[in-house]
Amino acid sequence: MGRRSLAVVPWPDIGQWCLELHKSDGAAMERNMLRQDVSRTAVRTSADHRVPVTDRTPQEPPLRVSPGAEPAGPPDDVLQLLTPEGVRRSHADLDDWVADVGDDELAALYEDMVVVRRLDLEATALQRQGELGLWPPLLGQEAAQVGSARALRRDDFVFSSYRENAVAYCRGVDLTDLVRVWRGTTASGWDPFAVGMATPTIIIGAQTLHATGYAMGCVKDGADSVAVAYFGDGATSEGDVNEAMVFAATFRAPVVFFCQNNQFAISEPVGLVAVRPLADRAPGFGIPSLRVDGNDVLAVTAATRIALDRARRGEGPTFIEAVTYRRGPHTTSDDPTRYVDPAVAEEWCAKDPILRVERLLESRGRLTAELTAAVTEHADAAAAEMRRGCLGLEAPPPLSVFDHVYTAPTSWLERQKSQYAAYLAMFEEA
Amino acid sequence: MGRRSLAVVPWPDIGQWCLELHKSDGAAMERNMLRQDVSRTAVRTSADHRVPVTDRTPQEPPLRVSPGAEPAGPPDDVLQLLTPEGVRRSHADLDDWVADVGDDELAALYEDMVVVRRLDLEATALQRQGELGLWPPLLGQEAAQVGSARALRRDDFVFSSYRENAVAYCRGVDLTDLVRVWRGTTASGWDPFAVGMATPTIIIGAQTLHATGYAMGCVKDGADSVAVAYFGDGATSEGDVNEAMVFAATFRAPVVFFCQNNQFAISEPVGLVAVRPLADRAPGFGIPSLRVDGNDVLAVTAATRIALDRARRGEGPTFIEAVTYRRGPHTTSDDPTRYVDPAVAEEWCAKDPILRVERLLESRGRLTAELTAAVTEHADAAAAEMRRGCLGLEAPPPLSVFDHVYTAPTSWLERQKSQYAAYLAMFEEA
Amino acid sequence: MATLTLAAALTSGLRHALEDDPKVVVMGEDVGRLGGVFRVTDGLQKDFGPDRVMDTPLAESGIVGTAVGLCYRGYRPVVEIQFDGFVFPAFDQLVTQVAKLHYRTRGAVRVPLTVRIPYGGGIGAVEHHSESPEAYFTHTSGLRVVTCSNPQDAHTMLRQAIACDDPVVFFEPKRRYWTKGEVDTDAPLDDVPMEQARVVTRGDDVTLVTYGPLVATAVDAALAAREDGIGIEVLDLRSLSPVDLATVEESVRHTGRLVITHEAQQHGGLGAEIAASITERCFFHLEQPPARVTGFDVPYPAAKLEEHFLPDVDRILDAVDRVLGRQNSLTGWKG
Amino acid sequence: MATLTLAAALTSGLRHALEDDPKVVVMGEDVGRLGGVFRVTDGLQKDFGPDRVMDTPLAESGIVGTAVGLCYRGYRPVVEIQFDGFVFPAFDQLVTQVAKLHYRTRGAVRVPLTVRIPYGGGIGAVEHHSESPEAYFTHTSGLRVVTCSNPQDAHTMLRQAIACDDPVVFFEPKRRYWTKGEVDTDAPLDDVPMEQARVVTRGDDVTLVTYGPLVATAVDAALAAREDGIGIEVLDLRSLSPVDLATVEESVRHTGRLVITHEAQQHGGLGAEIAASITERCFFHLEQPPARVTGFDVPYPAAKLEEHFLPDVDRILDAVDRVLGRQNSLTGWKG
Ligand SMILES: Cc1ncc(C[n+]2csc(CCOP(=O)(O)OP(=O)(O)O)c2C)c(N)n1
Ligand SMILES: Cc1ncc(C[n+]2csc(CCOP(=O)(O)OP(=O)(O)O)c2C)c(N)n1
Ligand SMILES: [Mg+2]
Ligand SMILES: [Mg+2]
Repeated sequence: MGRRSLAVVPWPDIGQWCLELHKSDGAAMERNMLRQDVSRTAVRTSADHRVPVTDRTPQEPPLRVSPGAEPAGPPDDVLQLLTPEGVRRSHADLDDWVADVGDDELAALYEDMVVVRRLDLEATALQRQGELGLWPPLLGQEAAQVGSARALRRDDFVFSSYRENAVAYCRGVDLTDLVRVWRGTTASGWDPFAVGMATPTIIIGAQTLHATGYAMGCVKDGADSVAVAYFGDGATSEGDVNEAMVFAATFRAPVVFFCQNNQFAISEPVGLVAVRPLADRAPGFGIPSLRVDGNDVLAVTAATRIALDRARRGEGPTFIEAVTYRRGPHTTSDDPTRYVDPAVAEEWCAKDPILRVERLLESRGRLTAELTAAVTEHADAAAAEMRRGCLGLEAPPPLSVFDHVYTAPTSWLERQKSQYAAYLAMFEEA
Repeated sequence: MGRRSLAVVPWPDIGQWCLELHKSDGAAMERNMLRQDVSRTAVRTSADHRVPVTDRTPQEPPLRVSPGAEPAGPPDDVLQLLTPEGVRRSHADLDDWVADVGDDELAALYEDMVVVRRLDLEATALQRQGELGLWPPLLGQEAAQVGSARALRRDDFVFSSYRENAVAYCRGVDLTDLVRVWRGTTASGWDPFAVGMATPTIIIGAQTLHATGYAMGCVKDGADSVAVAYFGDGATSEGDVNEAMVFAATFRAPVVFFCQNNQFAISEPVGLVAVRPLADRAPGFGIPSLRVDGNDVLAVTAATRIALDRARRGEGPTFIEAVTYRRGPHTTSDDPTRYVDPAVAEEWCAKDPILRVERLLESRGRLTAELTAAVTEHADAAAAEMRRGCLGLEAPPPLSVFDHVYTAPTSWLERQKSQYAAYLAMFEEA
Repeated sequence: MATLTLAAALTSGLRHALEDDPKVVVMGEDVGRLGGVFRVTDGLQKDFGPDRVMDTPLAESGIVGTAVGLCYRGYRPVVEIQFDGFVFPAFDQLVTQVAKLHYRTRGAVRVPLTVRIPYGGGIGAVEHHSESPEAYFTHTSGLRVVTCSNPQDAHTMLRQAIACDDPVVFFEPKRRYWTKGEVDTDAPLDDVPMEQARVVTRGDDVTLVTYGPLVATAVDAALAAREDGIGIEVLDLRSLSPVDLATVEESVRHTGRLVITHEAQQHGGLGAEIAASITERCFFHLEQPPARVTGFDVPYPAAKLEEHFLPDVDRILDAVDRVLGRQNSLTGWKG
Repeated sequence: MATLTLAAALTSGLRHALEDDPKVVVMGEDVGRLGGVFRVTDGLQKDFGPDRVMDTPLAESGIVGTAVGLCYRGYRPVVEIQFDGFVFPAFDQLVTQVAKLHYRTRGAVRVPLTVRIPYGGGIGAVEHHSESPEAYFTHTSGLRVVTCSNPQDAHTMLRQAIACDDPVVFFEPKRRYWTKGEVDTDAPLDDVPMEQARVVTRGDDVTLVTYGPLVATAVDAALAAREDGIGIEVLDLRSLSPVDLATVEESVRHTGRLVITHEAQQHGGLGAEIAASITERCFFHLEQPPARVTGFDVPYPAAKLEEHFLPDVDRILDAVDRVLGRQNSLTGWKG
């Protein structure tokens, strides 16, 4: 419990493939650099496929990915600034967007990631110990969540799914509130308006419409706040997500569609819902998209900032596909051994989002004993605080089951409540 | 009534714009011709934008089309074989697909279009005379419907919306059955299996999933039948249509998504549901698409055959956007003067799908007096037959309201029926 | 006071709401330039601009889902579902999000959304244009469901619904859109609470509970019965969830007889709840079991059959005879 | 005969159906390689191949809508909705298409679709994982709705549902998945029709109607009551639409007292229909008004509160006392 989480992550040899942009795309990329500004060149629109992220080698019509097929292999066309080996690569489209991220800022992101991994593992442990009913681990997705969430402003608003606990952490959600719903004491954890983040939506994709509507409201208000919708790869197949893209494009809503492609929807590989990269979907709706290495906190930060900037400048929605990997089970109830290829899982361990930052910091001489001690301490303290908070959560009073159905009591429900109170009283009397 | 419908269509001067493919695309087009087969080169996939229909001039990120804006102007990038002036243009990708369409075949398509226009106007008249409750005119969409429907095989299966009465006609639907539902005597007109076409689905977009499922069944059966889903521009915004594309791509289903972009969803211009051409949507799902002049029966035929061929050869779904114009009201209940720009409407009159075939036939010396007489006679006879059939349709017997809820009677419903019979008997006794 | 059709009274209600509160926005398919297929939003976009009266893409889940987002941002959206049968694509958002958000967040998030749905039959329409889906919503805790039967209620209740901090599904009896009546648009909104049922006619013999389009039919039935010397007390529920059962109960305690009529199918319709609840509460005051006169348990039929599906004066009076123990269609009937 | 859990009995039912009819296909989220989140489809893809047991994209409307298309092509799809609360995105397809196609086409198109939905609470789950949405479907003419309470019924009824030419919504009581029982997988399918209710325990004093997960609870209540000398006749409805009201009626005519219990919310729940219908048919045999013991009219609450929401033996016995006129929680209660 007290140990730093990173220490327990197995660390296999690093394979040969890398996340760099294909060399062959370099020329086209440079051509583009000349005639478009940075924020535009990095995004893909189907009208202009010569921007770097979309200039793929022409290919035959997409081959069917048959149901049950393996999840797609390593992405070969994602935006990346930090390799798994911890090497900072430069990228003409992205560098400017993280120019302010110096060593201190990097250390802060590092700290965030370590803390949220620690919290995530702690929550998993709490579930295993019977203190939580369920937990959806985010192991492996720390960079996607921290990198995007830390790019937001206070007055932006997040609409997420259930797995975005690192986002919630970055938004400032109280640690006890993080586990409330998973302990079953309430149906959601916190006051959305206090932190600028709605509580999780379990119905897959439904929140993307809320984000779009919120963003439409920002336009009406003349505010430059942005709504961010987090959702998974599986969610992209739900009607709601597609309708959200229609509305966002039509109303040029300042919304960022942040899709964490963690390769799975429970057991189903991403290839089952998309025969092409998910980032290719949005341009057809008139929404530019970015495909980014979701395990690279710098690239995620840059991409999110590009999208936020577009939104604030009135250019409307952007779609980001953060390519990552769900290293844990879908939830603590899941048995991934039934469908996960251990070799692939191992490959992804090599692309750990935290380790590469650690390596970068190390290469700069910033991974000092002080830093790791402080970070570990912070993570341990956070985990302990969350655990304490969790164990302190009690079942709410019985009659509270009737509260908050409406904003004001109704005679109908007051009657049921009163009858149930009479019923409970019977046992007290006895 | 007895007069040929074409005579009453106003015929303004033909404007200068034309539907030809952009000249500047020629080079890219030819390049492509060299290395891909015909059926592939004509389709657009987002992976290969150098095929003719997608090689647009690079453009800025899509501009917002604000709600209530005018429908998009004349399409400048649609596939076309027959100009509004009646000139047959050649197109390397398409010509082969209509090589068998000689003058006789052209005359037959002409006849179909004249007949369905006549039937459509007759039905509108029947509605105005109080004989039908409602009618959704297809005026202006004859080429899109006839050209596609005539490309189908008997064993293909159509799933349509309410406006595809010309498709139903081509499938061999009995003329009385065409108006049955609009007279209110039944909820749908014909036996789908007798003609290979489901009866109309009024819930926008729902039928696209049925078509996809049917196509999945064809694959299971090892049959090379194809399912065709007809739907409108407005429908593309419904979740179901997008989910249908997801399923079709995943299961490589032999389904043709045939979208008639008639510029309107009731009063809403297509720009309200799509800030980019509708045909751009499908490639992101991994579905190649074609954007075709929907008022050009030859181009529609070619495009449909390309799509059918891909489907039969196991290459999966294709999306066709047939760019056309709804010349009448949404339905006979609609008042299009509230939202239609008469200048635009007039422009579209100049692009009449029938007139251009007439002109072509004329230029070939095939628009003989015999032909026009025969066609007129056929149209008149069909209209008369439909009218006769319509007027003969009686209200069904009262107790039939209880029939066909289930495939076998249930005690619950039999009881209601028996009680209602007793109720009705009371009046007979009296 | 002005004489308005029910539809115009709704328009005027919307207009007032838009004027009174800058956070009110109207959205839906064809509600802007066209003014809605029933013209209920006619002229509003012209006067309030496309930012406040928005034509939306054709996608009901999208309409309701983005309206939820607008609520998060402090707006009070009024969305139009074009016809009863087209609400189902939005059902998920309504049931899993709209209805539950306030409960889920223990009051932190309010969803002051109004969902306008023209409903009911009798207009000779094609499929999906004549349905009465209210029971799906009244079975959904967290939604308020109301309907109106006359221009004054249409005007006032719509404004109340929009002012209400809870989500309200507002059913508009489409075949009564052209019913005219006096409307006082200055009547204070809190005169009659939205939740309160109304006694439309007084009567001592039978309580006849209904709502929406059938209120007029019920009143016709009461007038006809009066000629036979039978006093029918017609109650217009107005609020379908919560139901003002106290008013029904009071009437039934007086008359001892209850008939409920609605267009929706019987099985699990709102009539079942009222019959069951009233039986629970007034069993020993009932002379006869409550009778229901409803649509049959079949999908809404083709237009030429709807006269058989829809309750009418005769079928209501037959049920009145039944609860009075008089000769009726089921006398001697063997099931 | 084999001893199987209810879940395994369902698996074996599916296996039989897949073997018996090549047109049967199983489809849904995670039903293939994973075998379903509850493992009900475990091993089927391995044995019947991915063409007959298909993992589908995550889209419920897509699942049901493509299944409709498969029906047109002569297939008999069995689709799984992962949890009760996730059926709503498919609601439009179910209500406007699946339920109405046969009626719409006057019998030309059959939709022999089975929709499996694990439902109900009591498993300590998060939101949307414990609901009982059956009333939405029983109010929808054209759908058959059934549920099971024991392994034998699970096995047989699922096969009956798949063999049925009508669409059947098949609710599986998820908290009873692990209940074990003897299952005769060779029992002829027409032994007991799917529509028929079952008398689970005989009793002279009170009729207790229930279904699905609460049948076991009702039996516990009957056992407890027996010790007090009270005879409860427990009826397991099995079919929720159509309801075998004749069996209920017969029992109530004998006992004169009716209690109905289900987990779903009260307002407009199936209990309302049964109470109303039985009152219509047996009014003069009833000693007391039918009592309902149901979930409250609130969204399904957080796990730590569900014990209050869910009917249990004590709440049922309290209602039994009420219909027997014995001292109970509402004795002296003033509303
Ligand atoms: C409408 C709906 N259908 C099904 C589910 C059950 N379910 C929960 S999570 C999940 C997979 C989601 O996958 P993805 O969108 O990729 O997100 P991830 O879990 O990978 O973060 C499914 C099918 C649900 N919550 N909502
Ligand atoms: C789910 C649903 N919502 C709304 C409607 C009402 N409606 C009928 S037609 C229509 C417009 C359809 O436009 P489009 O898809 O372009 O087809 P078109 O009428 O132009 O042929 C609308 C909104 C409907 N039938 N179904
Ligand atoms: Mg995922
Ligand atoms: Mg259209």
